[in-house]
Amino acid sequence: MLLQHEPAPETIETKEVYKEMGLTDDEFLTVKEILGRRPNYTETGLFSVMWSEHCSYKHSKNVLKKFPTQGEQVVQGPGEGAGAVDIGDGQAAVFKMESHNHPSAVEPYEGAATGVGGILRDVFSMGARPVALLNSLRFGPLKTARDRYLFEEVVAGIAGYGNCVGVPTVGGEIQFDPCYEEKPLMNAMCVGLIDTKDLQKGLAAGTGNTVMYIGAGTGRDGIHGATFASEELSEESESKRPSVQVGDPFAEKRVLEACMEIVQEDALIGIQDMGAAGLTSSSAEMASKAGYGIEMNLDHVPQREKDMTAYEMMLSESQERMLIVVKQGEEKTFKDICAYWNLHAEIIGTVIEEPRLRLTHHGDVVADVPVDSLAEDGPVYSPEKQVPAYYETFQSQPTWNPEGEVTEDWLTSLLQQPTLASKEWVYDQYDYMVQTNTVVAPGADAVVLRLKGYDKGIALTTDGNSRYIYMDPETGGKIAVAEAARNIVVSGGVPLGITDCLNYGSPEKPEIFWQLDTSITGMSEAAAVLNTPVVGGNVSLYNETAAGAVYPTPVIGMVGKVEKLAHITPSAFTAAGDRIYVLGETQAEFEGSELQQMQMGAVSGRPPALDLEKEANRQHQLTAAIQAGMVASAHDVSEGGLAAALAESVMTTEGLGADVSLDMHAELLFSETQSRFIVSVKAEDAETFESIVPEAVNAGIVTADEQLYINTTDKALSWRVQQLREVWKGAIPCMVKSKG
Amino acid sequence: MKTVHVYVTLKEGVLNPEGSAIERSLHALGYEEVQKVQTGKWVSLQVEDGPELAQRVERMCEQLLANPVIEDYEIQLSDEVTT
Amino acid sequence: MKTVHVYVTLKEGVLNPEGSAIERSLHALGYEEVQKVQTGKWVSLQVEDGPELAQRVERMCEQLLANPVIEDYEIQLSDEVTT
Amino acid sequence: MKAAVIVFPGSNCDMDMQHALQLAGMEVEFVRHTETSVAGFDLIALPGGFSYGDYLRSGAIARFAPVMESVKEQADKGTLVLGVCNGFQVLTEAGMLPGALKRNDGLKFICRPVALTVENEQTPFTSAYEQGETAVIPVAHGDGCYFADDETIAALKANRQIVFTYQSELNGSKEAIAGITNERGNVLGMMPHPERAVEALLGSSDGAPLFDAMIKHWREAHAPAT
Ligand SMILES: Nc1ncnc2c1ncn2[C@@H]1O[C@H](COP(=O)(O)OP(=O)(O)O)[C@@H](O)[C@H]1O
Ligand SMILES: [Mg+2]
Repeated sequence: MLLQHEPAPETIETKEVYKEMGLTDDEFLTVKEILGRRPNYTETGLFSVMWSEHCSYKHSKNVLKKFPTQGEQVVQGPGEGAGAVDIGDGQAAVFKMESHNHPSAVEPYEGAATGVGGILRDVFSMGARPVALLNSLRFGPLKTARDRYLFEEVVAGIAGYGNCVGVPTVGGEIQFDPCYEEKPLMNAMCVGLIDTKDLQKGLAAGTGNTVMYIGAGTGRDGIHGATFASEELSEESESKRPSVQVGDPFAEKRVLEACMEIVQEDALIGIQDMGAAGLTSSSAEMASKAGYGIEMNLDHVPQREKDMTAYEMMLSESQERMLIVVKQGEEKTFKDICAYWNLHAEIIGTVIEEPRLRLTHHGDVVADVPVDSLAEDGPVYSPEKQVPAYYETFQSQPTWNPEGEVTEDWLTSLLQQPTLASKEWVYDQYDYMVQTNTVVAPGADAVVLRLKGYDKGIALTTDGNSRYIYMDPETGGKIAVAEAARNIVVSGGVPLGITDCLNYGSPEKPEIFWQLDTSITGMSEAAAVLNTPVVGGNVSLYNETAAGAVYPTPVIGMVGKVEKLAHITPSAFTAAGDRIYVLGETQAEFEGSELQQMQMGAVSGRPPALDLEKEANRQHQLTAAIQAGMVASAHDVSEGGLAAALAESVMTTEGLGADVSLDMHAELLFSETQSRFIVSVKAEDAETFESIVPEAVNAGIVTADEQLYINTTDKALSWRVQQLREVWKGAIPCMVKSKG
Repeated sequence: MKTVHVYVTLKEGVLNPEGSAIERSLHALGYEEVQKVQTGKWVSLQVEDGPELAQRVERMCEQLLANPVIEDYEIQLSDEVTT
Repeated sequence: MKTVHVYVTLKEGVLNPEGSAIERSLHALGYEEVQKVQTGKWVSLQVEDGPELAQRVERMCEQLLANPVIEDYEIQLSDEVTT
Repeated sequence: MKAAVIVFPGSNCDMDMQHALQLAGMEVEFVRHTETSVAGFDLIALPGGFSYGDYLRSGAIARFAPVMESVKEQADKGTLVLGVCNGFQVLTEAGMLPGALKRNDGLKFICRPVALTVENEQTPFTSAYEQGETAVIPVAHGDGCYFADDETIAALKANRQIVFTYQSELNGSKEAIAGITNERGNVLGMMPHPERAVEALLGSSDGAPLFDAMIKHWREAHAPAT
């Protein structure tokens, strides 16, 4: 019964069983060297998951070093479950983003749901109470039944899990592009709040202290999920289907509440969630970080299924589980808390002096390996990089300009492109109000939450335009960070820090590694200039199928502080008679734009340029104007250019319109030049506003007639706001319904 | 006309928190002897009989009625037709 | 030991939007001949056999497994027992 | 005025309810589902959430929680009971309110502010509204489609037990019912979340009169005899 059919150490080597488990020949040799013998099956499993891309970052570790991670606001940088930034009054915002792309491609509902579950645990295992969830999603353009299925189910999975746990899903972003067909991206972000002094760490310290397992039982689900996440999607992943995990948000809610009580106990030494590579990574990382070892008796692991082997228990990715280390003799306190919440709480091991992970099962030692070798000494690769041919072509080809005469239809058609269309169909399914802190709901540039009992709030956003990054990773990377910061700024916040999620194809392809490396350079530069250090993140590689890789898709999750609730600024116009200003000049930059995608069915050329100094300056000026109370509304100009931004400013409010005159050719309305804003200002504040933001150009007035008029040097364009709103709101529901 | 009944259950080994929740509350209600509670869906439909009925229904299950990644299904055909 | 299967459906006259949604999607997938799609839940459990088994299971249904305001249920007992 | 907020495993609007009750000026205590007595309170609130994961049916398992016996006893004695969202579902499952809450007819979860009509302002929960007044209060539910047979609906109407209705089609509820009371009028169940609409900062304070009305009711009951 024991070790049923497990290959012997010799067979593992001679039959190269380790390869199926994801280790390369060289990696296997290194393991042998470390152990001074052949690893057995369980040990091979431990190394294969811990040295998988997902857990070891073997292909990205070196390039991640470029990110700026310091700043006076940083409370916790990369290295723990989540990062944290200071938000004043001794409090910190704890946040992290993580991908669940591969599981969502295979089983979209459960894949997305467990993605939410995992990121929640990353945050509450730090002791912070989760206050917000966001997500960043990418799908094919909803033209096929499969795309629509993936889209509907991913959204339902996010809603199903988050709504049940009672953490509001307050925002995110969704983009659609043919490159995501069959390989959707699902990135989830969680933000929690904590009194900084209560911040917990995942440490297994103090010889003789007790290792306890908390939460739901362990089953065979998700075995090898971590290596699965590090391989390309292929026919073969179909046969790995049962390895998808299934979530139980009700268990998560109980684990969350139990943890909120547990972290208040002085006898708690360390706590970590069992995420990717479950029991293996949590135990090895906690011990390695603390400089100790752990001995575990797997007989005591709560098991949901019969006859589980050591290998299966160590590699299972069953959800809703945590590992804690507590002072010897104080176990009962924790058992009692878990008993109330109807959760397992079992003593499964002890902290030992020797820095080894030693496992016993049915009385036998089934694994005995140095913890650091698992957690720290994984291989690190510096893959080759090569500038892709498409990039060379893009850089040298003639400039693309829009085709045909500008008409009103250009805007109405753009507003129906799924990437620009209203996402109400999506967030209507998310409980974005639970916890009663959501001041600015989804639909604006950034979401804003108030903190009960304080005159302050936090602003949150996720951003990343992968078209720009594909066309020019360095510029695109800068834009991703700048756009996130812009969204925080226009909402009335001051950007504080970043968590990122880096979604790319296979790093073993030199062109893709170049995309990864170059885009990180761009993001790092922007993060440094805008003073938004990267305090955490996640890497998801191998997002490709036989049809090719996804666009390089780093996503920026940003947290900002809203210093006074009075600073909260809506993105839509607020009152007729207010003056409309445009901040930032417009160039003819149409490549990579939504318009180019719509007209050509693809993007090519050079994305809009970005001057970081100019960007920072404008953001600072705008913040100063907002904090002085001189701004009625502010919105950044992004996909779809000024035309789309103006439409959004009137569609998302009731009963208003705008009359705008711009000193430019009509087609420039669709240019996606960076670092631009639309601001509305009360007439009596105009003079002060202009003195704070001298660059701003008065372009028109907010009206009460529900019409949008835009006059350019060659065209007088007008739309009924109600009609714009209808096509914009109707687009996604219509695409989801269309079958066939 | 045939009536088709499709019974959909979670695959073995897939977590079924609903089953466990029901089991616990049955115990709490005093039915302590109840074990192995499982839950699933069923779908019934009426289709015209024809040579490839069984295969057609199987395809419906694969495509829509069940989620083959985590669910198993069983098909029963019967002649009784409700109106 | 007996295995009990309980089939729960919405009462007649209580709208079943899920059934209609499945019917529409089946039609859209090209199974135009499908009619009268109904859906329901089933719960299976194992109980020790005994004199009042049927009544006991009926009580479980009334108390917990079905909501008599909107749902009907049907009980099937069988001897096969899975382990 | 002292209020109890019942906490079931899976309740997730318990703290929101506490916050709203406190803002209205009540003293609030959480009472866990394992308690056997909820005596001595002037209001018992059953908050929203997903008690027991909403497994089987929303509210189906929660109604057997130990504390529910006492909730029923207190309701029978006339104590105010307010069930919001999942709390409403628990009250119907427990038979303390007629009817049942089914899956929304669109089969999707719906979260948005909706306009309600106050259909009966003569209850301890609504006396601070005007008859026919519009109140914008958010909903957030997947199983909010109210169903009762025709006879029950007729009785609800006859007794003026329908307290709130949706102004436009939302989830397939019969008669657009958003909230009802029991016959005696001291138990209110509603799908919309008044506790999410007590501060203008969050978009609406149209839920506040509901809390004010309960306090008014309590004051009147406890007014020194003159
Ligand atoms: N792209 C990144 N940028 C910055 N930090 C990163 C990035 N990817 C991972 N990290 C950091 O590395 C650590 C390990 O990440 P990860 O393995 O995803 O965490 P977990 O074990 O919770 O899944 C975390 O502290 C994370 O914030
Ligand atoms: Mg994690």
